[in-house]
Amino acid sequence: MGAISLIALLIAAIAFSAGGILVGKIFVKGSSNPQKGQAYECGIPTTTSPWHQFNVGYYLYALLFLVFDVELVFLYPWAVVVKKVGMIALFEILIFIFILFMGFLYAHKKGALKWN
Amino acid sequence: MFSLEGITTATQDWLLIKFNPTIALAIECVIVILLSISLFALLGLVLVLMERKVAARIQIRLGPNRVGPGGIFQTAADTLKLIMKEGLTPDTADKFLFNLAPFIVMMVAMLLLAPIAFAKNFQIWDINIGVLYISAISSLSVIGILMAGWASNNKYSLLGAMRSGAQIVSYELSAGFAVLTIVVLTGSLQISEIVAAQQNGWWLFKGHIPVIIAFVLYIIAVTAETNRAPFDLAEAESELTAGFHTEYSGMKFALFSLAEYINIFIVCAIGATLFLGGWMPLHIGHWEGFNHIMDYIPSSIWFMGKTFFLIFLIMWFRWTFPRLRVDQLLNLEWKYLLPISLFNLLLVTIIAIMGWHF
Amino acid sequence: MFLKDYISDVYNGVSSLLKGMRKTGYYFTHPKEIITEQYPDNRATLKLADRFKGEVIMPHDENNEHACTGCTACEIACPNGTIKVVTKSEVNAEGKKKKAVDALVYRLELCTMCNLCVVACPSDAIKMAPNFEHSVFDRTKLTKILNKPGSKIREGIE
Amino acid sequence: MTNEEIKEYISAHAPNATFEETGEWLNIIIEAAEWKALATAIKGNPLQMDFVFCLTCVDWKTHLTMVYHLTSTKQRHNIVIKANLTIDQPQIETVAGIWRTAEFHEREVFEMFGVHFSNHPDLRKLILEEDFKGFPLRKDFEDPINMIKL
Amino acid sequence: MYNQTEIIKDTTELGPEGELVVNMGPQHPATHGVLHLVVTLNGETIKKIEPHLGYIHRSIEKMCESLTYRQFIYVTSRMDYLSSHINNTACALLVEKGMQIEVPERAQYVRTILNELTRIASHELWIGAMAMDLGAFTPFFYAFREREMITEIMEDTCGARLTMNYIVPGGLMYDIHPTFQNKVKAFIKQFKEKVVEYEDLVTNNVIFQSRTKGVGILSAEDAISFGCTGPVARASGVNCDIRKIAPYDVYAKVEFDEVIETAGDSFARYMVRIKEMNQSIRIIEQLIDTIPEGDFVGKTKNVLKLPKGEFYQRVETARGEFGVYIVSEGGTTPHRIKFRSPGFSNLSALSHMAEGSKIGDLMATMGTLDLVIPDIDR
Repeated sequence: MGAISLIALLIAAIAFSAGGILVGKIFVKGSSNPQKGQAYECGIPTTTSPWHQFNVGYYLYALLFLVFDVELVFLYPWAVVVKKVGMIALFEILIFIFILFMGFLYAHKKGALKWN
Repeated sequence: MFSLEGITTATQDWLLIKFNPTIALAIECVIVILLSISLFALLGLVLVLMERKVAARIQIRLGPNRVGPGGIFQTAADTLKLIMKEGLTPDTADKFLFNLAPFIVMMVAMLLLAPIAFAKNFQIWDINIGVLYISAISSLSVIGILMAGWASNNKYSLLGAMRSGAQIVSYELSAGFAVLTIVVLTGSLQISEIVAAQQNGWWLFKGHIPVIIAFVLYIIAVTAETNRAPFDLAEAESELTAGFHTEYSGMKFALFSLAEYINIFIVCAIGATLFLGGWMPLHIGHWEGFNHIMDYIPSSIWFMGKTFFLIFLIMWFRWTFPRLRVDQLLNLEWKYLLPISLFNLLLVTIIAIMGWHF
Repeated sequence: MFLKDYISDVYNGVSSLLKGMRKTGYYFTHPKEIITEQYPDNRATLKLADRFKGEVIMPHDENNEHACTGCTACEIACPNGTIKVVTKSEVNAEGKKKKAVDALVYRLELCTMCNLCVVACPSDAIKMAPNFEHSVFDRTKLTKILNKPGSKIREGIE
Repeated sequence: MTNEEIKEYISAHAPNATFEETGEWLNIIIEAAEWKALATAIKGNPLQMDFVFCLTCVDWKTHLTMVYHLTSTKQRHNIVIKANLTIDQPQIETVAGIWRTAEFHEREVFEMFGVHFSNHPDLRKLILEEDFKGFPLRKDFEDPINMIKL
Repeated sequence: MYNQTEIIKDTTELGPEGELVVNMGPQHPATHGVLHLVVTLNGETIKKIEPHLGYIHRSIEKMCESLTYRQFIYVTSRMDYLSSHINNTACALLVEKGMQIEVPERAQYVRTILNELTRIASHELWIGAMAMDLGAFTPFFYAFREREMITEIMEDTCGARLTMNYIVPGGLMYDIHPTFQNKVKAFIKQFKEKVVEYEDLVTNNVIFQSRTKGVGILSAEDAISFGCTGPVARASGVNCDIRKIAPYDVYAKVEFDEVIETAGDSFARYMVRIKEMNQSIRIIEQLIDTIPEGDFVGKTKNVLKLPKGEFYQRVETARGEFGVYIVSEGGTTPHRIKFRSPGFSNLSALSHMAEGSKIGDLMATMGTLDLVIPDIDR
């Protein structure tokens, strides 16, 4: 089958999830209670909202990831042809990885990979 | 001999004779939908039971043994219970995103089924960029988790989602590099060609130590990508109660947990395909007799056997190791796995170019 | 030097993890080590320790006689008011009026199984029994009268 | 150090202190006002009383008594220091800055006996609810709802 | 209890920039009970921890003021339920000291053996629970297998598995079970075989070590200042074993080492407890074959009355120094009774230890403090 199978799979996913939730909705008579709508925080009413500015720690990794993920995307076509092209492809990618690795070492030296 | 290939071709031929191509395609789609839904349901039931049984055996206890013989209907009963539970949405949550998140996670899991070769010529879509497709789609699942964590308006969920975001994107790299080693050796992104390249032996045995290292890296990385212990920081229950799905209940929770198990199945299936030859029986070089005997075992059983072996391996990890801390987790990836996998990729490239592999 | 440390780090880490996996793998492959108690299934053969403190009982012999004199020593000894002794006056064979137990009320829901009442009893009328299946649907069932209806004190116990 | 030496040292720093040696350890009864200065003095050399292993209060109906059990982890001598407080306005200087364990113990005494520790860094209720009335461990405390009388 | 509109109003409020106030507990899988910590976070880093106690405060001290000296002993089992035997011993020792009751040697030997068994059982449970806090579920079951043998010994001899109530002023409630010695020996044999399993699964595990080494460091000065005792203080290098400082029962007669580590981190606290179990085994081995024959309880009056005065008794429980302070007016009940519980002081150091570390470290720190909430709340 071709790309149409993806649409079929999407329909399957939605049907599966929605079906399950709907069956629950139909058969279950819920009761209403103001406590039920409360966010769970170990049984204590929440004090501050979590929707505000957050520690930067995770974002540095996300940035680094972007760099390396782009590299990975470049490597895919290279990986397919490397056997046919031979040694020259290896040297080319060595240069490419070397430059990236220098960047990685720089980030490491700068402490981007250290928490806080 | 039982073969899924025969059934599919027979069905396809019959459909094409009976109906015009468009209707035949539509019917095929319906069959795919039904098959994938039942595969999901079945996998969910089997994997949860398997996890509980493996955990029980490792922890010197019996595990579920009340519902049905040996407890085999336990998960069915649990699912029924989860369906019958009231799905709560917190008043303060972003209701649209909150309800959308489980759908996204499920869709990603479902889409990943497309290029997997379950048996010889039994594949939904043999896309020529199969491996790339898998890494592209699988990186989408983090969106569902982030969405769930953010929309819940719960601090545990938010922390869990953030952790899982950082974790999944990081380990994506090592998984990608590990996959690339096989692409380098095979020279193709297509799943069927990768399997065919293992006609005379699996890559794990053909590719010397670098491929074994890649295999280990792959297993570690996908364990982290599927948020499994010892990398289950997104739902570390001793720290964040239940992490990103703290607020989910009933069927919505079931969908998250089902998606987790399906994802394990998929990454293990891909691992089995890339390193252990997929549905390819155990073939050793030129031992024709041995290879023929191996061929008598249906290819679907070979595939499932290898996949479930890898699943067992991942479950074994979970019930043995303590959980890492979030900064150690990222350290492990950026300071150990990533440099090693980069170096390993170069090694494999040299092997591939020089033709040193078997 | 750095590389050597790095490699030994990785090696030690991986080998320690493999050791752990060998241990759990051993138990996975040895179902004989399983220690699960088969509780409701082995009810018939379940043998509790003979000293197990499950509840207070008052043993009666075949003549429906017990050894309780109604002296209320157990009631005094009890730290949390579990036992209440209701006494009555009884005329004995010699025509003398004598205090005797009417009802020894025992409230299991208050009992902490501390055994102080058994130790305090001068005539060994009560003892601890190894019963532990106490769950009932009605809490009032936990208030028990230990002396059986129509029972009386055994001869010769003062 | 012997009890005599301890007595001598303490008399020098708290002139109004009286001693009692009937119990297991040396008891020293001091004025509440002298406490902070004495505490600083005995924490350092030569007594090195660096460990408060018990800090509590006793209600004598007419007055309250703060009881501090101290020991030295280096010289292993124990002393008990007592300070009488009035029942209407019990107040004593905190020693949370000298022995950090006192911070929690003083908070407990504060809510259970109503002793006010001046200059305590964080004198709030630790165990009871914020709006709880009364001091449960005092002898005159009556709780009509949760009776624990037998 | 809480008004809904109030809650919605509250959650819309924002905390200070970049700060997140999270309640951990009372309904949290890692707090082992109803401990409530208000944790202020900056990202994943802990800025402040504020314990809120009292969820199971039963005012045992007030209750004991109306109980006689025979009765109040059993209440102390409900404080630190994992070392209930040792708590009971402390109370009995205090009454014996106050009334000068002679305790027969046999009772002293049995008490000591049972105390050490209790200590092992408590540490076994702690290993399992702590490994679980760090995300390893399996050691819990292995630890409980050994602990089960101890509870069975307790069940045979004392008639209960957790709150034994076997100690009375003057000795023991009844004599030991005839199978006691053999069962203890069987336990020692199995324990020695199986305790090495923790090495593979926990001690040497690289993840466990990186989770605990250098985490939650408590210096010796701080440990003393915070009043920490037991394995927590000994891991920081403080000599504080009451069994050595002020020996009771037959501890003066047996040979054992006080386990001291100097690192003061979570791993040191872990190692102290592991080594302490081996020392406990050593003590039991010395005593089990030499239990003297004789009475198991000394002569006591029917009604116990402590003379007027003040009494204090310290013992070493699995968690640290447990003290009983009784002010007696000469009656049948104490005038004031104070229990100095080790957990309360150890908890007060938690905030100091965890500040600046990650949430994951908080679990390691809290796990190695070995908090038992009824012990803290009393």
